[in-house]
Amino acid sequence: MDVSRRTLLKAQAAAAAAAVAGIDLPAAAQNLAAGEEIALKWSKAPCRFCGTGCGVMVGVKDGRVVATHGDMQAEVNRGLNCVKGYFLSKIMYGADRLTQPLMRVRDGKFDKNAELQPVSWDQAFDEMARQWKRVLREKGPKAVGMFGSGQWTIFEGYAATKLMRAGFRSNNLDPNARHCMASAAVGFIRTFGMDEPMGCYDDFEHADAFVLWGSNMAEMHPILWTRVIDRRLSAPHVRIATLSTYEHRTTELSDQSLIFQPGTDLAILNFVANYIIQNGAVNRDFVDRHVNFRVANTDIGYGLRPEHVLEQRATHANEAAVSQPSNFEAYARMVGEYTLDKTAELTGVSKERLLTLAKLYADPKTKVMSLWTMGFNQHVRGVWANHLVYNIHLLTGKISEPGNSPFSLTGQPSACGTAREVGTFSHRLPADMQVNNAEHRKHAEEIWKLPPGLLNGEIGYHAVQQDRMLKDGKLNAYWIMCNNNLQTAPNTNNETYPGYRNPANFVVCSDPYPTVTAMAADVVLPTAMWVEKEGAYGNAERRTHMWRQLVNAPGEARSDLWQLMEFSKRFTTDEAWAPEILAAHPEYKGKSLFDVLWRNGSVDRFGLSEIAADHDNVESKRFGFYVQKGLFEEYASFGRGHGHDLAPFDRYHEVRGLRWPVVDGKETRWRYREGHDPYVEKGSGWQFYGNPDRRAVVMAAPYEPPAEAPDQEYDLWLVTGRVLEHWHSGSMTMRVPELYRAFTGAVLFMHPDDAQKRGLRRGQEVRIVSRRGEIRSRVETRGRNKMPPGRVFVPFFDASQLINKATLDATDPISKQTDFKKCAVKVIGVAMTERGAE
Amino acid sequence: MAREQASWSRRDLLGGRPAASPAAGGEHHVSGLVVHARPERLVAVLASLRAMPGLDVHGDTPAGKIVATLETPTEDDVVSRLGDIGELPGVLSTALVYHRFD
Amino acid sequence: MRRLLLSACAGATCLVAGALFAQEAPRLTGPEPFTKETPAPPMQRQVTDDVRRKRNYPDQPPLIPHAIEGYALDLNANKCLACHARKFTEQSQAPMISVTHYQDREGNTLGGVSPRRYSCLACHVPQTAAKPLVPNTFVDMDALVEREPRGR
Amino acid sequence: MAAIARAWSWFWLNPWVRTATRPPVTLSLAFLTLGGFVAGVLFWGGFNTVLEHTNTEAFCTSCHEMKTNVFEELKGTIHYANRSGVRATCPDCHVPHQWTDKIARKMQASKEVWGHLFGSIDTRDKFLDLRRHLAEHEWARMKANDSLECRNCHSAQSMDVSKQNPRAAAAHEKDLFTGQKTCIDCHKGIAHKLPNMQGVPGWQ
Repeated sequence: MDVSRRTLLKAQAAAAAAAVAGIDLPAAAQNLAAGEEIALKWSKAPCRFCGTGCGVMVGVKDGRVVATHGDMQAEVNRGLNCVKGYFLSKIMYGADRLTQPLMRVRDGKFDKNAELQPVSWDQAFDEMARQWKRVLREKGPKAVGMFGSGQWTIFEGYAATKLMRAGFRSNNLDPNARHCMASAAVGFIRTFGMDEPMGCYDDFEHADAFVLWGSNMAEMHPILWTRVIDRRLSAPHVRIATLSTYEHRTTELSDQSLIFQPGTDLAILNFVANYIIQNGAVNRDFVDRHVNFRVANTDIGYGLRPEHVLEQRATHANEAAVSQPSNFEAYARMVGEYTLDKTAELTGVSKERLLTLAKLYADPKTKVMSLWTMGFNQHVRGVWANHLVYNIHLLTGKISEPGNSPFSLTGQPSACGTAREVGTFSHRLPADMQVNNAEHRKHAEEIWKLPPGLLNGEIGYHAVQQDRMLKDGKLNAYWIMCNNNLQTAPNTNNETYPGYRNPANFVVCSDPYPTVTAMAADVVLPTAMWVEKEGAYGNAERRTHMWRQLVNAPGEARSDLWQLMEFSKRFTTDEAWAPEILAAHPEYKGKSLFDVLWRNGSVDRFGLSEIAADHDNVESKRFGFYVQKGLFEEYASFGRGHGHDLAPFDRYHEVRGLRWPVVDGKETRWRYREGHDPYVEKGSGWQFYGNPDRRAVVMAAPYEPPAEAPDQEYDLWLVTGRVLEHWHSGSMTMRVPELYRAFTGAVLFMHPDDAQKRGLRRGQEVRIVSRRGEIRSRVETRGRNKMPPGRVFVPFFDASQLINKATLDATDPISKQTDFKKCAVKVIGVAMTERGAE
Repeated sequence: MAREQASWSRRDLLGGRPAASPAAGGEHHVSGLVVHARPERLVAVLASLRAMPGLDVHGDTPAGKIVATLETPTEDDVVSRLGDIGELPGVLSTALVYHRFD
Repeated sequence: MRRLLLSACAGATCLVAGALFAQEAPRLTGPEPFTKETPAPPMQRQVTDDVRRKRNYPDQPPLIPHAIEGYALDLNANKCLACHARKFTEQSQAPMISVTHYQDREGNTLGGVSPRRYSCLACHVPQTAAKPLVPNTFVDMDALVEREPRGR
Repeated sequence: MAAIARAWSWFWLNPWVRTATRPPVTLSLAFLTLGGFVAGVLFWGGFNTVLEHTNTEAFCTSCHEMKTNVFEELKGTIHYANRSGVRATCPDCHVPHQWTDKIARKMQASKEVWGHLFGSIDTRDKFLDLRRHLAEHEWARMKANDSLECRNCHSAQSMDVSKQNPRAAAAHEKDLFTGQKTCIDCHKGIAHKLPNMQGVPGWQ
């Protein structure tokens, strides 16, 4: 090894160690003999991908990210990243990064049927403002909308919710998190009166058993999985049970897998509850003191369009969320129907495995952590599934203490921090408040320093409804930010694409890359991503973490925050607000939305001097004040003192995140539990203080069948999902050569017997056809997913195989979250159909 | 290990780096360490560390955190040296945060 | 080659490149128009040449240059460790897993591979021979130090 | 006791039995010899037909235990589907081709019938519990016969190491061609999943 290389490596080693230890090395030591040119500047940031929230260290040199590694100080991952995280350095450098706004222009003017052309920011914003004003004038706030993201920073989500609800007076704001964990969020609110898990990742090191209800953690949350496996292999008594509709990498590493008929997990959940009751394992003291019983309305439909026969037939399609008070005896009778025999027959799971599972929960000495993601949430009875797992934990009192933890995992980096806590759903305000609650709106108007009565009390369109309303011409000015909905929404051929191309609509898409969605939009805005801006995310364990701007975005790309605030300059209150509000409060007349929303004395109260000296901040320099700090502190005032306490802004730049509520500078690891949660009174043991009587809810709900099931013609269950190497629609990971080569394209995972029956073999091209649409793919009979006969799996990351053309837009009728895991398809060899056509 | 052919970039070839590549058994391991010592024993620990072959101290804090690099010919040496450091009186923990070999 | 691509993609030309690639890469931008049916590209062959690939930066996990199809990685057996664990490397002549893998969450060095590192495939992945859909303009630190073009 | 005596006399007094045990009085010696030969051919042919029938995958997988466990696992492997379409069926790997070995293996296999009748692995979990034991049997058998069934298709003499990837070529040169090791020493778990490998040489 030559001397300079050796010196370089030593310098890197020392710098990495110094970054971990939090030591500023003297320049001479840091650079050793080789001089300044090899010194990297290391800064912390959370990973850009999933909801795990791993910490990474980002190495910057000459304005470019040149290296990343797992942050040893981050409690979440302690130095580990998954393969996606290790390649974060390359996600910003795809050669087709968008660097200029694009608009469909012909002869210098906007034309929906023209091709996308480069334009200036002013041209793009002028046309957008013209269209927004026209729609507001002609149709009012109900006709403008925005589809946001659980990948927005907290600041961006908060700015969006203010701009939409207060600026445009519209609640047609929903995040793509609706597709992702709406069922979990609704389940939390209905059970505990407050959103998000009571436990935290520390439960991994305390649990004796892990039960995974529809979560392929080994691929989708690889770093949390390392903590599960660490625990399993370090303590021989620990057991992992995984429930799924097919076998995958997680079932391989589980002590037992329970492969059930799609949708019948509800029956298994009720069977476990029944077993607990029948075998005297109910913690009567806990139940008597901390639990209320309710019974849910049944036969609640499938969230399809109201004219659909399944909705017409359902008795409670319009009262899906309604429930009635009940009692233990009635609940025990209801779950009593789920006997071992009946459950085994309905689900296809062997009796011995059902019993082994039930015993894990029933044994008072076994601390159980239940984990779930999309298997539960993307489910036409997703809210019920969430309820039923809480039922088990509440019956046994296995909740809110180290290792006893029902834990909902999230898929996006800030599904919790931005979509849920900030309240970017069509029915929510910050800190779990609701738009249809007059008190809550009043509170928000006070904090936002806005005239009383300004906020709209009508719940807006949720994600799937937005697509339907675009198609029907009722939603006409639409901004898609930080997501790729045309690739990820259900039934896109019939329900999403027609709305984007509807001549009555004007559709804007903000994205760093030319995605499927961007290519179908009328205006495309180039967006700064990840460490090209200062940001904050909230992960699945209530951990809020922040990062600073480390590099500049390429060309004219600007962050979503910059775009939202800049766009607000183009509107005055007279153009956006109702005349009677301005008449009653003339002091707001003639002001720009920028002034009333951000120059309100609270968002703009921190000066540029507070920005860290060695970091740039494009947004703050543009607007003249420390934008992120102002937004954060105003937002934090919603939750402080109400169980959602956040620490002061600056502290988050010092630490590797903190789990809220942060009271007296201390984070909370287990909520609702005396001794851990400062909001719980002494002597009470547990208090579920989100509900007025401080009790949690056990909700009785039965098994009900999925919206669509295989029949003679469409004879296979289609399950869609992700793979480890790609994240969501692949717009970042498909541009990293190593990740692209690791999983090069989508395939149809299928049982070899199913392939044989159709005259197919591995690698052959097939059509996957549903009643709604079809795509072409290739047969995979091996590999990581082992499908039982009758079920197939297709990942959705590949834009050349848009499997969501085939999926069904059925949702949970309560949470409005789509079921991407269950619809019926048939599979035909392409060679055969082409021969047949000749 | 001689069988394993490292992949050389064009730049490496131009720079003549393969000529300087390790001969059989000539690996070179560079590790970055954070050693946490009791603050009151810091001086003694630093002295012991500096006496170790291949070990360079790059910085320390009054709280007892020490940044060091370690150069060794084999991977086993890294492990055994980490063990040695852990045995030093006054050392609370040793963390390997960086490891690279050519 | 990369140098050429870098300068080609510098500044505003990136946009042109973007539009160009967009047409050739339905895997990134989807079919044009959206409703058009596109044939499924053939499945790609795995790289199995056993040649180590250069890392983009020191902390990048090495890629797997050989086939791993059918390799057990479950609670019963871990085929990766059967060659790459320290005690088997003499026999297998495979690269030994890094010593960072012998530490637990707290950074204590263990006598064997840490259980948290058991899921090898979470970080180490095999590769196909597919050509990247678009070039990636990432520049590694060696290149920067040697004063190569800076890109945009 | 009396019941046994009664059954005994009933048997011997049965007219069919009496005819069958009486020496022939009207048949020629030639007929008897020839007839014996023909009967022998028929019997032998029948025996072999049945034996060959038991040597098909269809027969093996007619048992639920084989079908849902080991055969299901085989389907995901290269020995079931591959480039050229040449595939291995159960008996290719698990039944010796030599007659004496084959009969010996079949005698052993009667234990599997016993297991089937008494349900010793009639659920997945029971099978998994016994898997190490079952696998060790096969490993021992293949180790003892120098991986005979592997070699029926994969002859070491016919290997072209230049067509193998470097890793495989090096291992074959070092261990296989020198007779140090036999196929099964390294290639365990290639057609079915592995049992718990704790303590098996060469495994963590």
